[in-house]
Amino acid sequence: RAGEALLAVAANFAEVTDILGKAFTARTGHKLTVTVGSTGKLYAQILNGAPFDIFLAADRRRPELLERGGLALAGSRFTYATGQLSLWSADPGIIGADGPAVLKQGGFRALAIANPALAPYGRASRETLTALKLWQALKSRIVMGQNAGQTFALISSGNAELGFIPRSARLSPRNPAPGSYWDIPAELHSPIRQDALVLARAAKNPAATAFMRFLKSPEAVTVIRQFGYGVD
Amino acid sequence: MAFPDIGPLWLSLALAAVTMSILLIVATPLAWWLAFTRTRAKPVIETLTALPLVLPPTVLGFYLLILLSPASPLGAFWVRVTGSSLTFSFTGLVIASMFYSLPFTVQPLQSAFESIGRAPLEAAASLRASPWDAFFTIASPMALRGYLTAAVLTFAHTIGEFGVVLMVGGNIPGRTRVISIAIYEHVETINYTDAHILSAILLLFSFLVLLFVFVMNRRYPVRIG
Amino acid sequence: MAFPDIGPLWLSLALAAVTMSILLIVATPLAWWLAFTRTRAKPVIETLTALPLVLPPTVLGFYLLILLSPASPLGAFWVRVTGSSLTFSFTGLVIASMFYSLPFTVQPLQSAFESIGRAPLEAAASLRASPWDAFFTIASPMALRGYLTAAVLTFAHTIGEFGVVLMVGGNIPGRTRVISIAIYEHVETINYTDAHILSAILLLFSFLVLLFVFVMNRRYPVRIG
Amino acid sequence: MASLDIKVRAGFGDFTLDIAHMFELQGITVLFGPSGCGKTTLLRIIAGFETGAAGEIRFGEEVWLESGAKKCLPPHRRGAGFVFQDTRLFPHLSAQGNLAYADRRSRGWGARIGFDDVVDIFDLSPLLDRSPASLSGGEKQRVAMARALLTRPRLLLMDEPLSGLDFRRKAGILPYIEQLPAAFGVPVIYVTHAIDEVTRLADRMMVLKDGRKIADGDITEVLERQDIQAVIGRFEAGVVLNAAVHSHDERFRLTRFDCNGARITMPHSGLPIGAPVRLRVRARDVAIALSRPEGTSIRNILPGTIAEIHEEPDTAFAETLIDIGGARLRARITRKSLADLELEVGKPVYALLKTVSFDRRALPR
Amino acid sequence: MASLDIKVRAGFGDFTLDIAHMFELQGITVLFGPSGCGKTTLLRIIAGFETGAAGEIRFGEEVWLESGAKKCLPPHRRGAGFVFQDTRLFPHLSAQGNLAYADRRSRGWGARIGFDDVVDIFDLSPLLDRSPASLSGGEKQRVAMARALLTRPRLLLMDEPLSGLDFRRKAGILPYIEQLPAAFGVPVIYVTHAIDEVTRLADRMMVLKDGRKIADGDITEVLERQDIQAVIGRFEAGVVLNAAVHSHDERFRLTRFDCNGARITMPHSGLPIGAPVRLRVRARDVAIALSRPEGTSIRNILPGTIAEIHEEPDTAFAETLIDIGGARLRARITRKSLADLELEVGKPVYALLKTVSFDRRALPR
Ligand SMILES: Nc1ncnc2c1ncn2[C@@H]1O[C@H](COP(=O)(O)OP(=O)(O)OP(=O)(O)O)[C@@H](O)[C@H]1O
Ligand SMILES: Nc1ncnc2c1ncn2[C@@H]1O[C@H](COP(=O)(O)OP(=O)(O)OP(=O)(O)O)[C@@H](O)[C@H]1O
Ligand SMILES: [Mg+2]
Ligand SMILES: [Mg+2]
Repeated sequence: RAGEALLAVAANFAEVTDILGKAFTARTGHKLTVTVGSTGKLYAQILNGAPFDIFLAADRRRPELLERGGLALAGSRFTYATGQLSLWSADPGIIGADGPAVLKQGGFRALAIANPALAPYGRASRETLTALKLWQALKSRIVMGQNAGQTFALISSGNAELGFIPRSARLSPRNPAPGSYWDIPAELHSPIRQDALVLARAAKNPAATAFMRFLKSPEAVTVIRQFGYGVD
Repeated sequence: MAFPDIGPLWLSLALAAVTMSILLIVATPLAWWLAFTRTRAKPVIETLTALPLVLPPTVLGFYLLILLSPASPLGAFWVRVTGSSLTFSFTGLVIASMFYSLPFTVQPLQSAFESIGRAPLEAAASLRASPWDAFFTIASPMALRGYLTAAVLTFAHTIGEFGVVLMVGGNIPGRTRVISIAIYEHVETINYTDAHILSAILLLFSFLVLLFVFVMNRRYPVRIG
Repeated sequence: MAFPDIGPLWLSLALAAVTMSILLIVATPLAWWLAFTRTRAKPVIETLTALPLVLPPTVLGFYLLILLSPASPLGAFWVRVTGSSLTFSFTGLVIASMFYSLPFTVQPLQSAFESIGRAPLEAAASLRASPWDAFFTIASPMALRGYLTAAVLTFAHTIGEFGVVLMVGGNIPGRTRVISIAIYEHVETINYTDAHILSAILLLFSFLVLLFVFVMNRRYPVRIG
Repeated sequence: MASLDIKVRAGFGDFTLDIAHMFELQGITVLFGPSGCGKTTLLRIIAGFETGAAGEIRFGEEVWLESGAKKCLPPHRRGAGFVFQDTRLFPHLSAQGNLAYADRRSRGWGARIGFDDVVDIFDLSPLLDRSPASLSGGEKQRVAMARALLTRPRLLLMDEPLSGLDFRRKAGILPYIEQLPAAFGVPVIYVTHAIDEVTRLADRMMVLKDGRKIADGDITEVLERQDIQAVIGRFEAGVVLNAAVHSHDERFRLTRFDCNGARITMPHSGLPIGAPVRLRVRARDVAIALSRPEGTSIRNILPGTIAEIHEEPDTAFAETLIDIGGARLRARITRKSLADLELEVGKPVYALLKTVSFDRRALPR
Repeated sequence: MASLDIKVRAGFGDFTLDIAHMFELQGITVLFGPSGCGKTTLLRIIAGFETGAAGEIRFGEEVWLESGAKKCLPPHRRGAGFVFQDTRLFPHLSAQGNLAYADRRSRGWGARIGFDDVVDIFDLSPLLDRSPASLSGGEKQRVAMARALLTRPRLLLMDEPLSGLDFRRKAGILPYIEQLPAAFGVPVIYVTHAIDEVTRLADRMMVLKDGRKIADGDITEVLERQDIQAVIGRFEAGVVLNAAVHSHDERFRLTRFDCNGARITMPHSGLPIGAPVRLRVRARDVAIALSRPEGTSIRNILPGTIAEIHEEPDTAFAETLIDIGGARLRARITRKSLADLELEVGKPVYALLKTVSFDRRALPR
């Protein structure tokens, strides 16, 4: 009686989803197919009839819009993770114990952030810089990736000496260079709440509801926390 | 680290092969008409065929998504006739890719037909060949170089393109997740090892396919002039 | 709702124009050589020129990012010579776009040169024209249709492409933020109205540019055969 | 007899072609005229390639063009073979491939013209595997002619097909072209600038100038017309005589013909006694004597009277017409001889013709 | 005198060209030979287009090719004009543009050939604005010739340039080609199949067969050679006589020439008294008489003796050579006449030549 669910996930959470999915299948026998995309694209696809059952977004806004538009299973929406931000450099010598100092000194050519217009991590990065009163000073040196992954690439390839990335990326086993970092205190930016929901078309899909339940389970929460996300 | 799944490679090759084949067939009459028509609207049509190119692929994909969605008249019609939706299906991918790669097929063919001109076709007609016959036996073999260019550009471009496909296809493993999307996704999710491996495989495969085509073209050339 | 910023449009047009111009110049000798060489390596070179196409743009951009980065020998050399970095600059965008659009320029030119053949060049030589002279006065005007195809495909493709450009350029407003990125952003942020407006402007502009090219081609055609 | 009736108009820029004509669908009609007079254009209109042409074309009962009624039979359905001035061999096919292309599409149209025969006539076997690009100018022309023949056409349009061929090739191919109408029933419309091809091949001739027909009719009549001489060239002007085979001299390989009672000797023709023939005599090959010369190698000495004299002022020459029992010979002599011999209309003379100066054309009339 | 020395080899497939020859850089040398014998190939080698050719080419002091030393002067630096068999006009330029293309690049090479003169000679003014695609076959050839001339070449290579032209056009253009060497100092190598062009133009002749030279030398000698007749064609065979202008008859527009003591009459030549000329007499235009005929229009009656007789078995014909005070005339007569007149070697006879049957070529020798 094993079911199947199609899960659409924002790119920053894909790696975690991978691990969670395997555990979920092992636990419940339900099969999970994962599709990765940017939140905006997935949203547009859902509006146009994409056959997704579950949506793990990178923000709250679009899940809210879906819910309001009646495309979500009522009451299924919840915040499955809260993103945290790190200032990171592939070079171990750049960011010292006093994290903000390197930003203030400005001894770099390029500071990478995710596009604030597109990515919640980008918006948080801008808020952080604003809070540090550095936004105006550094504005001209900022380069943008469209999302967390591209921002990471800008830094890890050495094109930008440092930049803001999700803490999950910094902690990822895939990150070959520990480098140097400063984990941004949560007070410097508004929380990056990532919401999940079950789509209306999956109302009768037991696999989907089972996964949502699994996502809230302590087992899942541990994994999510391991990757540097906060969970309420 | 496990070896990455190369299923998307086959899907890509299938998509590229199908798109290329259908496009070559569809674009031929259009290119032919453009090459020989005397209508004043010709430049307008030429422009229109090139226009899909200028939209960013994701954006074109977005508009195609709207156009092909079951909520649209076209998409609804398709659902009524076939029972399945155009978007998020292989068929949808093919249609989207065709749309986007059309100029790569039409332009080289048109310029090949133009450079052949009417003279060989008149000769064929004087040998009792009907226009169809002459097209298949004279014009198309003489335009082989144009077909080659069109095929290579279309094939390679379809393999590599992912913006449109991602939007219309939805990156569903086994159905619409082609290799370009897979690699893209690996890069986006910092999975560089898998990205390198898949890129290498893709490059190698494409290299072999294209090399085969070019060697054939050299070995069995169409001598003209 | 305020009218969207169309600054990126100019940047896109500049990028497309510069890329196209340089590519036409750079690709010409390559296409010429490919058209007339008798070397056995020809199919390999042909394949290599088409190969950048098969990589997804973002992935190609990713590799270019590594290749051009100040940490790489090439990028470091560039920084030493010019004092500025290749990535995140207009120059970097141009290089990346050229890389990606090379096949669209080389292939139509090569096939145009091939269909001209040696005969007119011999005639030119018998009229005391040096090979350079003959190239500029005979081969290139006779290959005009090929140049047209190459220019249109390259121009349109550069306008529309954003994966590579995004990666290498870093989306810096006023410097490397081209219109394709801007439209993409609007779509991603569900700002569909602006997306529609910018798309419409882009389409209209591109339509006019391409139409102008095609009308010119029709009005002052190169009559052959 | 079926005919090809045309009444067509076409124009490009300054040039207008405007021709009404009835081509007999029998034998060979030569289209003659200076370069640029519209010969190729006329052939193209007949074949159906000039889409801008207006007017009517009727091939026997068949309507090929009736621009008033917007009727136009497409070229491939007309069954008209075309030998193009620029050969137009298909570059992607070998010589053999070019021939087979025509052959395969015309199997149903009568087997009288066989593939191997055509290859033989044009001596193409050594060229069959070659690509057109590797053929010499003359070799291309031979393949093009063979290909057109293998279309088994109902009408063959030939545009200067022999211009690139040497004397021997021409001599080898001319007899076959000559026989096409009789042996295969294919009427031919033939464009040429070469008067030797005209006199050798033509049954009828049509002379064009600036897109208009300025003369047409039986080759005999056209060649005799004084006003056409300028187009044809003085050097080749002459007349054609109707004659019949009188007897053969096997030992010396000669044939004697009867022409209005006069005897004319020619190389052995192999024709049956009594067969009607036409003999061409060029004005420049005819000399005049006041008395019958004895002891010369000139075999044909025909008594007649001077019928007309045209002096050409400021040149050395005069043309005379000599009446030979009703037929007329044209003789081109010097004005000095005219004076010395005191020639005048009505004066009895002998026309001297060297045997070998004949062209020959034997056709059932 | 400077010369073009060649010693070259080239081959494609079955065909090999292997020729050593010294072309005198003066006057017109005709390349003659059956279709496919390698004429075009030889011209292309001289112009530098056949990259596969091995051997040596020296133009005066200049080395054009020395394949041993890997030297090869590129075509555009050789200054050799080329009239291609297939014209090769540039399709993207008008007729005028094609001419100007050559003109602009050769201004420094002597102004003796003027743009307007060339346009006049070839009567191109009505065609100047036209695109090559809209020209008739003959019109293209005229533009191609004019273009090659405007290159102001040091050597002009012409590949069947007149094959598509009618009698009158040919007659209009031949004198100019004829004068190129004398008037502009341009030596010409000329390929043709047409014997009338050969006799009209050639100073020297080189006969090719299957890629090899089978005869060469002064036109007089080559045309007299019995073994070459087969290539040239019997009908046109003949001899060339060296003669000098003797006197003029203004009233009848005649010129009398002295040929080894014998008098020959021709249409008025306009040449000064004493000028050396060469007169071509075709074997078929010569008749033989045993006694001097009186009262005929035949103006040239030359006494001589039979020098050689060649009967052609199974035909009507025999060829005789007649010795005219050292010069030799060839006469083609019937075997019947041979028997009737009891001709044999040593017998004194009169050779009869109709005035108009001359070709003429006057050149400073
Ligand atoms: N497209 C065109 N535009 C203008 N004039 C043209 C065009 N096509 C043909 N002509 C003119 O029409 C006339 C007839 O051309 P056509 O080719 O029929 O001549 P032709 O008698 O075959 O001459 P040739 O013997 O030289 O081949 C020529 O003067 C030619 O220049
Ligand atoms: N690429 C090639 N491959 C094979 N044979 C060739 C090639 N090019 C030329 N030939 C042969 O070489 C021979 C000489 O050709 P060429 O063109 O020189 O002849 P030509 O004397 O000019 O004849 P024509 O009078 O017919 O123009 C021909 O038999 C031709 O078939
Ligand atoms: Mg013509
Ligand atoms: Mg030749």
